[in-house]
Amino acid sequence: GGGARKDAGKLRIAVIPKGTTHEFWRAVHAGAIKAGEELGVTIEWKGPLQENDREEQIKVIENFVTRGVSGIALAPLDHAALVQPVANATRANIPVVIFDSDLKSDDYVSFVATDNFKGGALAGEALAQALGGKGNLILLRYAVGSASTTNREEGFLAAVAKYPGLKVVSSNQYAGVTTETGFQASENLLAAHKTATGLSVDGIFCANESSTFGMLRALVDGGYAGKVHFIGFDASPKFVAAIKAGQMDGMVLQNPVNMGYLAVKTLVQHLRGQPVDKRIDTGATLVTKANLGDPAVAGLVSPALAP
Amino acid sequence: MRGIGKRFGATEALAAVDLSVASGEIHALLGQNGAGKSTLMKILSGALVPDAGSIELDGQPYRPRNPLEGRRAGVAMIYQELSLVPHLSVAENVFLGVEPTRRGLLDRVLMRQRTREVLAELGSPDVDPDARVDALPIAGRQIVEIARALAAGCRVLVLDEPTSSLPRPDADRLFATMRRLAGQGQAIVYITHFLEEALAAGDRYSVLRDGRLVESGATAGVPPERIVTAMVGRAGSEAYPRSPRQAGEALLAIDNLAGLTRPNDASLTVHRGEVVGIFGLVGSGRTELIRAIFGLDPVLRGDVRVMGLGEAAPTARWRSGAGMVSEDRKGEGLAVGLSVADNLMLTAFGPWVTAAGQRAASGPVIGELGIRLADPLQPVGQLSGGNQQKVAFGRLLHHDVDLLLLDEPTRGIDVASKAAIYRTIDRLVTRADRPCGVLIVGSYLPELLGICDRIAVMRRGTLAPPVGAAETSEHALLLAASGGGN
Amino acid sequence: MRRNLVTLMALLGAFLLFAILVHSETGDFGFVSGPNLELILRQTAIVGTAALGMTLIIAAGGIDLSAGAVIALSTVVLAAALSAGLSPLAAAILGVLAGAAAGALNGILVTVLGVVPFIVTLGTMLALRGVAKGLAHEQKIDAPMTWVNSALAALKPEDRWMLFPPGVWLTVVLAVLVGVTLNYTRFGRHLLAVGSNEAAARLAGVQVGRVKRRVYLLGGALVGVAGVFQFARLSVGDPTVATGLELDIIAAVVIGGASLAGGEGWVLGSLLGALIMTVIRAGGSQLGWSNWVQEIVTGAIIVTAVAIDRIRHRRHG
Amino acid sequence: MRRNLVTLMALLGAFLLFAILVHSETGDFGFVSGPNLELILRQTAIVGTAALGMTLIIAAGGIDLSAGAVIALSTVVLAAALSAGLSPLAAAILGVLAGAAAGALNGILVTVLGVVPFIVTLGTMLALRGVAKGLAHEQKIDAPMTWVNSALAALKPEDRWMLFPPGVWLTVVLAVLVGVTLNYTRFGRHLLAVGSNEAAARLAGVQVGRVKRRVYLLGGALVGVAGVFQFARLSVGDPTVATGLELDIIAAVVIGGASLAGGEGWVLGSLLGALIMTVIRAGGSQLGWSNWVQEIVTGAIIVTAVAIDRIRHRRHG
Ligand SMILES: Nc1ncnc2c1ncn2[C@@H]1O[C@H](COP(=O)(O)OP(=O)(O)OP(=O)(O)O)[C@@H](O)[C@H]1O
Ligand SMILES: Nc1ncnc2c1ncn2[C@@H]1O[C@H](COP(=O)(O)OP(=O)(O)OP(=O)(O)O)[C@@H](O)[C@H]1O
Ligand SMILES: [Mg+2]
Ligand SMILES: [Mg+2]
Repeated sequence: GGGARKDAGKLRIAVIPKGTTHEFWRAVHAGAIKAGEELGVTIEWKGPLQENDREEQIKVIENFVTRGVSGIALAPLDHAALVQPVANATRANIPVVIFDSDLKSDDYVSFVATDNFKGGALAGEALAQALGGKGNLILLRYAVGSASTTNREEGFLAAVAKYPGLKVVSSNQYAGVTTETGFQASENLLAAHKTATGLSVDGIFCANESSTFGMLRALVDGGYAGKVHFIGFDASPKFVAAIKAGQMDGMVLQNPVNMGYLAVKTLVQHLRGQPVDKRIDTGATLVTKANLGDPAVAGLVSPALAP
Repeated sequence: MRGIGKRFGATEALAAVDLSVASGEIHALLGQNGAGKSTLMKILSGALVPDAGSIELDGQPYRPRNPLEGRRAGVAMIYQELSLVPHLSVAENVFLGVEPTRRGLLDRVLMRQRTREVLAELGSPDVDPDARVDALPIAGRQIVEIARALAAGCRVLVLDEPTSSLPRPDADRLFATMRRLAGQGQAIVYITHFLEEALAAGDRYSVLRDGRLVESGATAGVPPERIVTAMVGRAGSEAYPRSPRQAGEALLAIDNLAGLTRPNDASLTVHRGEVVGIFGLVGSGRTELIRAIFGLDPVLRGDVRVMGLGEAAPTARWRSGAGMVSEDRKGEGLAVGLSVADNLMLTAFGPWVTAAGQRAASGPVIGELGIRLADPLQPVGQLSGGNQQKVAFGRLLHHDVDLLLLDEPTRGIDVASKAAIYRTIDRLVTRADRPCGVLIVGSYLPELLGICDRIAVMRRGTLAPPVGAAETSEHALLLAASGGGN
Repeated sequence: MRRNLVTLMALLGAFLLFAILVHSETGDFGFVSGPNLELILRQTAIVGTAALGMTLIIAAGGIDLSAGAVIALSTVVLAAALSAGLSPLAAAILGVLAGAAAGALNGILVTVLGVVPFIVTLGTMLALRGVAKGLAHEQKIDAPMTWVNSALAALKPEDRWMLFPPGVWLTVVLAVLVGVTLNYTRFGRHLLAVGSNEAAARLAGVQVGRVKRRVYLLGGALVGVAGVFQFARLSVGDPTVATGLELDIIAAVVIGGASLAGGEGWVLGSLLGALIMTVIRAGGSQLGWSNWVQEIVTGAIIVTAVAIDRIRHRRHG
Repeated sequence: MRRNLVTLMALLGAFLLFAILVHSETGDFGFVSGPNLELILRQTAIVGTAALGMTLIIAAGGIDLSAGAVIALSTVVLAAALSAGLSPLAAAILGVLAGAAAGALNGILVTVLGVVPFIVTLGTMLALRGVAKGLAHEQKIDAPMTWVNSALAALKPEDRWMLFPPGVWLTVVLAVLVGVTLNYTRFGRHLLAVGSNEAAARLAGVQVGRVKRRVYLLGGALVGVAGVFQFARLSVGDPTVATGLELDIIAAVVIGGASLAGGEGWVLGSLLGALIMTVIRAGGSQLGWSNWVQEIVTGAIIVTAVAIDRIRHRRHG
């Protein structure tokens, strides 16, 4: 941020995502910028150097605290690890708004997020409906220790557990953090559930963008796409095309733009002495072929991205 | 030692060897390259475990499983391949494994003081106990190695070719020290390829041939010829062959050459059809001179012309027909992981390399130098030290160079093999078609006088003009090298 | 050759073991089916191709920690070129060239600065991943599907005559070329000499610096091909892909019998080493092992494979 | 000493540069403020402590790629012990012991199997991370907040007299101990001898295997301490933490002047090396550089720092 301190008096809000590469965070960034422009505050956007690096995210917070920003909006990579840095920030009179994922503490101003458990359950319900309550399911998990995706995975499992006819045949495999590891894990999972005629699996759920991407590639590559019900999580133009082509039943979308917007807005309201809610839900939506055309859904599907 | 046997894969290095050394005796262990001398002594020191046989020390059974046990039992050994730790200081190397401590911490004062004493005893008081060993020249390292064995204080001292890099005065001091130690009741085993040395310094001798003990006895009055016969199994041939030579055009010309530290000033010309020797004390800068000529070290001042080519990198030197053998075989002479054929042919591969082609190309060289090996495609590291040295020399034959730059090329080579190399040198400089020129660095004067046409002396980086080998003597050369006693 | 035989036996052993385990689990011979073999080969192509380059580099006494980053860079360059409208062929060539350029950079830094390759490539590992992220504006670059993507895709029924996807065949062809280069050319000998004893090679007239630069260039180009394969599988340019993959690649080469001290390298062995690792992953995954069990087994196998080789080597050496 | 001086100069140079850049950006001297210095020290403690162990291992001619995984394992063990109701002290000791055990495993594998450390620790890197994930049931282990967590927290106003948090002081104390061990004990000399020329050390009667096992044990214990620090910062046992951190640790040691070929290591240098990397990251971050720019700069600095050292070294012999 060039010349940050030079326009003195203006509030400076640090927004710290979990990573910077996924489209999701760029949409959050766009929302934050929108709020910044509306409210006349400076947004400083900085994620950890390596995705999923908690230690690095702590360093980012510490560096912002040392620099003395007005407030911090944080998507914690870890519900416990970030407790102390947040407490330090609060002690240094820098209020913190948590967004996207929860923090095990109440040292923050407000928690602005999708209810991930609900989002996963949404996918589970949809698969159950599509299968008529009967069939074999695969859950390809994302990565060890990621709270929001774990919530989605648990929500999904809880939803399908209500249907005695549904059987989860694999839920202990992880996609890992890169697209290629997700792809390989998917290929191997599918190979393990292959029969002479096709797959012994009827429904699949993946809990984030990169694992959904890997699974979609594996389905298309293996010629199974369209023959098995598949619901993913998070948005990507590829997923939209896949839904249109009948390769995916749907995807659960959060509202990242709204999340970024509300996170900054809530923080600024607090800084300006206005009261704010402790918990703000930004909503999750199941996007299918049927509702793809809705204008509200279109805004979620291709959200405004930060430059 | 009784009935000692040791195999390395297919090679039987030792077969039922008996050896006994009394306390107070200096025992010379002799034999051709690969005869098994080093192997036998490594078994004594604990570095190798024998396949068969037993050892007694002072009447007690003695079975060292590693060098530490050997050292604890009072056996100290100086290994043929220098075995110092380059990153540590001289004093630390001398005391490696037996460091004195005070309250758990190193007693550096004592280490330094004791090191200085031992070095002084060996006639090298100028070596700094705190210098890092990798900053020392080869000869300096050999002194440290000897100092280590002496400082240890032992009952049996084994020296495997300790003088191969030492100049005469240092070697003489070493013999005096050995004598003194023997006088104190130590048993000393001494391996060398210098027969006169062995016969002069030793009380008794043993000769190994092909892993078997073939002769043992007192040295007094034994003619060297007899030992040579025992070593090779037949009568030795003429020591220094020398055909009539005809000097031709100049191949190498250096003029007031100076390198970074050494040499300071060297001028010399080597012609076709002649062998020029360079003699000097250790550290006089002979190695640096050769390296600078060959493009391995930077030239600070002066002119170099090799085969008409000015300053150039080693690649260009080889291309123009000059070749070099380094004194440091392990460090830069050979790629020990590669095969014998690879090493022989390294300077001159065709674009394509095949096993059949390599066997064919390396055969003649292996034959001419009598390199003992199982297969040309065997890693060169598996050969005995002397045979490795022959491979390094053989590279020049394969490349068919016109100018040979040889830095101590016969170090660690047995008498018969040395003769083979001398014969080859003689053949190269006298061949009718393109006779070669040879520049050879040596520390062993009889050898230089025997094979060279002219000899130049290097002293403290300055090269004196060469004199005809026939017009000089060992005495004169030594005097010139050591500065006439100043 | 003997060396490669040992690696081959290890591969067959691992393969058989998993075939039996999968059979006892599922009652069928799915693990030895054609499609599963094809799957394993397709998953191996990336690490395998990169391992060819790494074999050369390790045999020459070097190492390349930047390989994973270079693969990512290559996918980004390729995707950017494709979305800029270049032909698939031109884009793929650019991807390979990006790898070669990275290799050239490594080679120049190693020879000119005289810094050990571990550190040089640790630095370029960070820097080149930074470059990839910068080029891609810190996101994935989508690219249109082209024939490049079929290089490592499962074969369509009408292409069954190929037996394996073209990318697998390309890997085989490259392996033969690299093998010939290493074992039957002057450059190969010089490379091994530099890896075995650099000072000796220099004295023998080998142009050490030039040989090293060529080795890194060639190695980089092969990693660039691996990057093209990676792109073919994902159909996106992803600056975060292949993080940590360099260690898999190095492990493959070492399981294949190369010594990290330089002076030897076994092309076939490296490919077999890459296959061993894929077989373990695919087998563990298909058996439904937890990831952590898979990681433990992979780690144990890497150590064991090399240990067996060393023990054998010690006996016969 | 001279060597450490060069590293110190590099550190001061980097520090000054960022101080000036931050000043020109923000108009204040925030980068040289007390809190920022404390911040940099706190952020360095983990890599710094692990680098002490790595210094010993590298000086002995080894390498430890498993350090990151061992840190993760140590946090998991500590957290599990805490949640099982052990006292914070006992739990912290268990964390260190976990590191020591991992080091012992590395040492035994290296000496008994005779496999090069790179491969052994590549294998244990995978396997120990698998163990950590298994122990933690593929989750993070939450643990109650205890005094352990204040080891590297920002100092509370009432603790200002300490100047730096206790973890930083502990790092300093450990550095002194390791420095004394390396330079003033017989074990230290034997360690360097093994790293410098293993065959010669063996012939001189050094018990090479035992020395190596001790070095890895000690190194592992120090990495275990780094794991305790990591836990102190995160307050969870996290089996995925510190992925790839081993490369940072190795870079710190090499920037500090050690040679990967073994035979030398500089304790103070390694700490300074770790500090240099923190300064670059903290500086870049506070200047608002993009991640990819930071990565490029970090990579370039690693190479440059080592190159300068090598050039200097070449000149002075
Ligand atoms: N580590 C080894 N592996 C295989 N063969 C070996 C090994 N060490 C020695 N040999 C073989 O054992 C035989 C005896 O070797 P040794 O080194 O004892 O000879 P030497 O008498 O000391 O010769 P030199 O005078 O050349 O030093 C040789 O044939 C040699 O090739
Ligand atoms: N005992 C010593 N201690 C320290 N430095 C020495 C010693 N002897 C020689 N040097 C240094 O070594 C350098 C020359 O060594 P070099 O090996 O080139 O000499 P050389 O005449 O070739 O002797 P060598 O017979 O060992 O090959 C000089 O710079 C000299 O200062
Ligand atoms: Mg010998
Ligand atoms: Mg010399």
